[in-house]
Amino acid sequence: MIADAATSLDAASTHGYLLVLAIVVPVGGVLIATAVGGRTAERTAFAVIAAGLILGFAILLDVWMTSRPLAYVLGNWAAPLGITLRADGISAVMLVTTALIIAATALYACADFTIPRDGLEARAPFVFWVLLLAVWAALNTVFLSGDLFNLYVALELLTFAAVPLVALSGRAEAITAALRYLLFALAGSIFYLLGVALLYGAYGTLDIILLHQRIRPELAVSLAVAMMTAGLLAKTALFPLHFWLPPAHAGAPPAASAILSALVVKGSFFLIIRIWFDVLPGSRSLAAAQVLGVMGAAAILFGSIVAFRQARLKLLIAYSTVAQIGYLFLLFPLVVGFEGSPWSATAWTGGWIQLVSHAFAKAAMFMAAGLIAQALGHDRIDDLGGVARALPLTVLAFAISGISLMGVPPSGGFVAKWLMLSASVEEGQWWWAVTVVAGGLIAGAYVIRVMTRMLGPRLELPTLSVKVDRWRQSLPLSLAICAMLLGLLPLQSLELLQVGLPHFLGSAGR
Amino acid sequence: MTSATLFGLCGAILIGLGLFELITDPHPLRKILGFNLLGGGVFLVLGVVARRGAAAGYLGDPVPQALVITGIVVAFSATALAVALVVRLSEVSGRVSLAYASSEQTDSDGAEG
Amino acid sequence: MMVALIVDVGLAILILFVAGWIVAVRSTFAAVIGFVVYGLLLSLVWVRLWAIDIALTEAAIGSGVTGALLLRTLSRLPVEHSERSANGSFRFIAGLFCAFISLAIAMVIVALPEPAPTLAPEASAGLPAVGVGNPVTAVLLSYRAFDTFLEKVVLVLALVGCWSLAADRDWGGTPVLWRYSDPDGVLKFLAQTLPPIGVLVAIYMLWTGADHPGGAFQASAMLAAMWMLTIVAGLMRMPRTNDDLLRLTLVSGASAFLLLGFAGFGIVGSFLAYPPDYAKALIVAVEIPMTIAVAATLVMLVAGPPQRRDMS
Amino acid sequence: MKTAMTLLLARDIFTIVAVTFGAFFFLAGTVGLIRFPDTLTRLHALTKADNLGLGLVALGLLPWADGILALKIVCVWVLVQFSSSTVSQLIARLAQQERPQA
Amino acid sequence: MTDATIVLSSALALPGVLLLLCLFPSVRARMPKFAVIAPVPALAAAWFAGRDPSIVFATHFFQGHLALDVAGALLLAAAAILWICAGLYAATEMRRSRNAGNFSAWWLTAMLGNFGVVMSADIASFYLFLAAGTIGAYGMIMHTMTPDARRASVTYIGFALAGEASILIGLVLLAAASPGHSLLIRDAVAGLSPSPWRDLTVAFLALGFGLKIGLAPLHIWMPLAYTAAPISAAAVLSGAAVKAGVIGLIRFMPFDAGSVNVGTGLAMAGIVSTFYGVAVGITRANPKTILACSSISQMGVIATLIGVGLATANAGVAIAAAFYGAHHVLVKGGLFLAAGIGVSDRRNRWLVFVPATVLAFALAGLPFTGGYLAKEAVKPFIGEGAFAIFAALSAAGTTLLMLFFVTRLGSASHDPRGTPTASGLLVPWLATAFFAIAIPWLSLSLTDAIPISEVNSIADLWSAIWPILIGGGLVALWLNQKRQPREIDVASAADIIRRMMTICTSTVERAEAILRQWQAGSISLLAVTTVLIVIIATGR
Repeated sequence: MIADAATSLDAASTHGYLLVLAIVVPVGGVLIATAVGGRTAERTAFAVIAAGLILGFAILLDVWMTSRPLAYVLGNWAAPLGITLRADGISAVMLVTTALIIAATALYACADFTIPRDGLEARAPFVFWVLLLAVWAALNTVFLSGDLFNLYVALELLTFAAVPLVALSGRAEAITAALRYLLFALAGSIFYLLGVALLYGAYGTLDIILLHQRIRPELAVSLAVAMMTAGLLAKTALFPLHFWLPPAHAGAPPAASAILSALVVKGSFFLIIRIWFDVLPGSRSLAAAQVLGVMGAAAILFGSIVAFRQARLKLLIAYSTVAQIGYLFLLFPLVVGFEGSPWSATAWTGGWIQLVSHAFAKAAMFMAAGLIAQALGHDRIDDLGGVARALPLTVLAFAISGISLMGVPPSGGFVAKWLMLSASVEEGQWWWAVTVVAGGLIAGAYVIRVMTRMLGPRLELPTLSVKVDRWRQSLPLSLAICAMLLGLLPLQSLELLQVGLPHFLGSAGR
Repeated sequence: MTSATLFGLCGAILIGLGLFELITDPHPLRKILGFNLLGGGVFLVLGVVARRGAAAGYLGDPVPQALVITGIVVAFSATALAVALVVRLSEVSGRVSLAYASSEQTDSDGAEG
Repeated sequence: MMVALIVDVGLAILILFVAGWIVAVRSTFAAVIGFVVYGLLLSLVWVRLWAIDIALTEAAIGSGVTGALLLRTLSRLPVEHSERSANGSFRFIAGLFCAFISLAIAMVIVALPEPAPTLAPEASAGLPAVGVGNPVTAVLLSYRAFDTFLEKVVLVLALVGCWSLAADRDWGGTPVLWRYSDPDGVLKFLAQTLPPIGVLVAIYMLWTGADHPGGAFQASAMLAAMWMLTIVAGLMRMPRTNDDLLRLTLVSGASAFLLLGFAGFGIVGSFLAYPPDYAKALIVAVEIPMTIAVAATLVMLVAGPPQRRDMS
Repeated sequence: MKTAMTLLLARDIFTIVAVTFGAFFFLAGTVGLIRFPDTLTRLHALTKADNLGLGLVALGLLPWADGILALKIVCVWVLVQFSSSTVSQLIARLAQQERPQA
Repeated sequence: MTDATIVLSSALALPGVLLLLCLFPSVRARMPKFAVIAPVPALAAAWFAGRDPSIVFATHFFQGHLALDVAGALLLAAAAILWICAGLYAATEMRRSRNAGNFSAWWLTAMLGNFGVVMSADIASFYLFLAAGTIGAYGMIMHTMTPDARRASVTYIGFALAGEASILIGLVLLAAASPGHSLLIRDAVAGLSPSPWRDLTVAFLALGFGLKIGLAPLHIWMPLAYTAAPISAAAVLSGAAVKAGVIGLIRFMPFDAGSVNVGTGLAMAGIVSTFYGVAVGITRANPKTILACSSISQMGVIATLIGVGLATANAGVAIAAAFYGAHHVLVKGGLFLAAGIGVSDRRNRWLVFVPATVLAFALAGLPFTGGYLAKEAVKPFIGEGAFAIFAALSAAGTTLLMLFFVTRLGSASHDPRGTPTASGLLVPWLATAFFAIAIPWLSLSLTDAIPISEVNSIADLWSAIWPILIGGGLVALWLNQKRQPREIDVASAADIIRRMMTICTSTVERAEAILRQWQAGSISLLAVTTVLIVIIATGR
């Protein structure tokens, strides 16, 4: 009868088919692009992007208006036997973020990955366009699926789409990085699968809602959650499991790096959130949440400092990703154990704003770095002098996203930090506040270091190996401005982000 | 001690072995083998769950069985991709190792295209 | 019963021994051979767990195709003595952790609830609507068809990723499987006589999969094996990776699913839902392209990235 | 009645004997595979023993199988014969090529 | 109310719009001239607010709130005037510079931040404009791109960010204590008194703002920055921008509730820097450096004033501090311009010397100058009793330092060519000097919010004059012993900090080199898994 409860809830939403389309349209794009190849791949990609943007906003609008989660029962087979797709507030937000960033990346990438005129398809363009769509399909599935095993398949889909992007340049370092990434990610996903197996063995269902209703604190659950969390941490590259990330994200082509750093790592993080806040009962392990928070704090400080020490721009940005991921995990100690208090909602909102604003800012940064590297033929930070005069808009984009990473107003980064800080102060966990502030300082250090170089005079004669047109420079700028516009959000918790969250924020429960 | 539990324990040990191989053996191909051992163990756990779920005239719960079949195919795809990476790596660098070519990755040239 | 348990214990010990040997043995080649054995033993275990479908899949894909893939790889890698990690303490610590994790899992498995939760009743209750007799097939192609659909996409992606590792100049070229010089045509003879039977068996598996153990994966593995045999014997030529027909074949499985899903939208009003009375026909109709697509993908995955443009 | 009993008994005995011998041949073949010095002799032991062993096992199981199943068993035996002979032949040639003096 | 909204927002809108226009290179090239008029609306706003002492309030400007009270109006008016004059100066100064456009982009950013900080009434926008001011200042300091400039800019931004981090913590604590979580500064500060972390909050804020105004020992960045920046930039930074810290103290210190500990600490730091600035200043040769040290000293006086007010829970110090600060804005800005012009041009060297000397004495509080009024304004708080001696000594010290500056002015920028000074430089300087003297009187006549005893008895005058005489005597002594002032590297401390940072960061990097190996990474995967298993299994 619990199943009936779930189905009655799922049957309630009318526009559920949007969820299917959000997944199936990119998949269809992948299939068409693979089958036809040639210039079609690129064209398909843009067609899909147009459709995907509309779908994403439609879903966001629906969830926002009804402030109820969307749901769709696949094949009329209700859980526990079948698979249900669900979109709550955070899924909707992630869908739109992903759509926007992928669209910008695609526009940015057409210059790098045009199919040659002669119609003969070339390796890099074909692979890029197919995998771009594949990443999108996988991410949407991760955001929408309500079934743990289906999420496993989506996770693998994501990995298989991301790894070749890392190796796309074909250089030995890139391939090594990709191999490390793949092997570590495989270990992670198999851990996750083990957890799924144990949960099914204990409760005989894979549906998230049903599990949430049936689950009890017992050994099987503890082990399952521990394994799943650890595996997903490996895929999210939380310190100290980050070793694969910097070379992988720095070695990929800029467009790919933008996708990987901005979105792909967030996919597995999203899944951790699902498990911790949707599957687990209200009584979660506080100690474990503190451990996650400690790892996050370590990531913030460590990653920022190492980023500060880098000699290469792309590596610096990659390490800053390591650091920024850390902020996301402060969400656990700030929310777990404070359910119902308004401060958990504040921290929750802060965490998600941090995620989204970092996605925009980091994509913009990688794109900007890519343009700079193309223009100068290198990305050695010490030799960046005079770039500001050569590529003003690009440097501006880098500066704005840097401001967001530093958490200086007006920027999404500032709003996020403010919310996290006030939550941690209110809850008396001041040590997280100290970490956040310190992280912001070090972030300031590495951003300022790069900016000082960029604004500085050119040491040797200008050698613009490639002319970068203004239109292309405007893409990272627009993303950076998105990150900044998030700073206009009010400094309080947003209802939208709590839509469909079962229990813990008091307001807007399921 | 039913045979299901027996194979479940067997699976647990296989997981440990596979994990050990995946982590400690420097040779990438051996790591891939380790991953497959590990996968075998996990599938076995899932299969045991299926066997214990025997009901309604079936000798096993069909749902986890289907999951295992899907899982085997996914694991094969992963193996194929990883193997291709290893081969390509040895073609490009002449080495079969996860260590970075020279002085860590800092010399990876950031300039694309 | 007692005898059966003894047999199982022996089997378990054997598997653990082989696994330990794979971990311990120095030569990678030996390890790969050991892995094939491991796969076969595992499929025996599946038989003992009354999961015949899995047993067939494991033997065909988990052991067979994977083994072929690994051996093919070994022949491509330079024979280098893999530097065993001299770091003994590292191995020791890792061993401790692994042992702990195994222990934890074992504890949970022993403590799994009785009676075990199961979906078998629901699955069998749903069978009439699906129209097939084999519940596993029902799960794969109806209840959780979305998983299977995504998993087809996973295969395609793995292949794209594999191809993406070709050199730029080789793009669109032809992958190279073994080519065996065979003067007195024994292999050729085998490759001429075996495939018809193999194809027959594959079709049989596909058909019987609806009601009895067996189904698309096993059939496609069989097809793949036959195709590889003919290619190795030189009777057929590897297709170019930019060949339109090949590309269509590769995506046909997932595409068929997609079409079926939209058909469900149109007819029954739900994605991936089957109209009750055509259910079985539709399922088989999807399985046929799916089988061919998976077979092609398996062969291409074993063959690896395209190599030389001038292959003809 | 009695004859039926004896027939059944005979079938049991036949099966037991045949399968036992088959198993023995497998064992012998495996021992040979492990013990013999070089590829060709190992191959010799393996093929002979295994074909015979499999044949005996199949033969022993035949009386228990009704029509289609029996056919399947025979098919299995034939196919294995077929492929194993071919494969062993190929292996043999490889071995010959790799012989130092050949 | 609505016209207030218009006036206040336009004060920020004009610089903002001009800043956006900087995106177009063609406009950017001509921006130094346009930038001159940018502060005019701010001046209007100050006038508007200064007329009626009732607080002018503009609500909801990007969910931010703008307000202007008399204290703010005083500082805003002085700042606006200085920005205009210095802008004129900059237009001439930047004529030869290659990237004048970028300079005025930074200029406008700093201006926006400066005005915004004075006018913002809610916590978020205050912090926003504070950050904007910092970034703009950073750009201006870096402008010449000499190694010194780079070092100075990096040191400056480092200290500034540290200060803002401290302020951010303080603001978060403040907002947490604020009733109904209103982000209005008034409500938050009012609601602070019952808060359990009151002293902590105030301490963080005081620390941050103290760093902003260069209190010793957090002053290291100041001489570096003002020496390295172009003249016009140094003028606005030392004059106007630094007052962001002052207005911060005025706005955020809970004078009604008071806080003895923090107040005392602040006053102590203030007294120390008052004399430390003088002591360091008289060892410098570069006039700009001397002026920077004088800024340290003057900010010390203001800090002392506010600290006393905080300790004695006396809200009256706010307006006094604002008045004192407003005077310092123009005097210090003007003196920097003078230092920039120098006295190389024989013909109109007196046009530099005489006003500079007057301003120097004004800073020391010579009667009938604006400085005298400023001293009078603060006298009720730090002029009586135990503080009388402090006031006198500080005045003496100021005299000593400023006269020393005037002498350095004569000797330092002495180039034989004697190039004629462009009138584009002279006019702004003279204008600033004039306003420096006039504005305090003007504002006194405009508003009666400033409590100054109108009667100037002989005793008062004498009490103002004798420290100046002492100072003059001291400078005579100091100059008579023919000791060439030697340069001491102010930034040595900054370098030490930098070196320490390098050490610890390189340690972290070495750790990373280990963690980058597969072995370490995978082991930590196992470790994390084990820890999670144990904790979650035992934690339930």
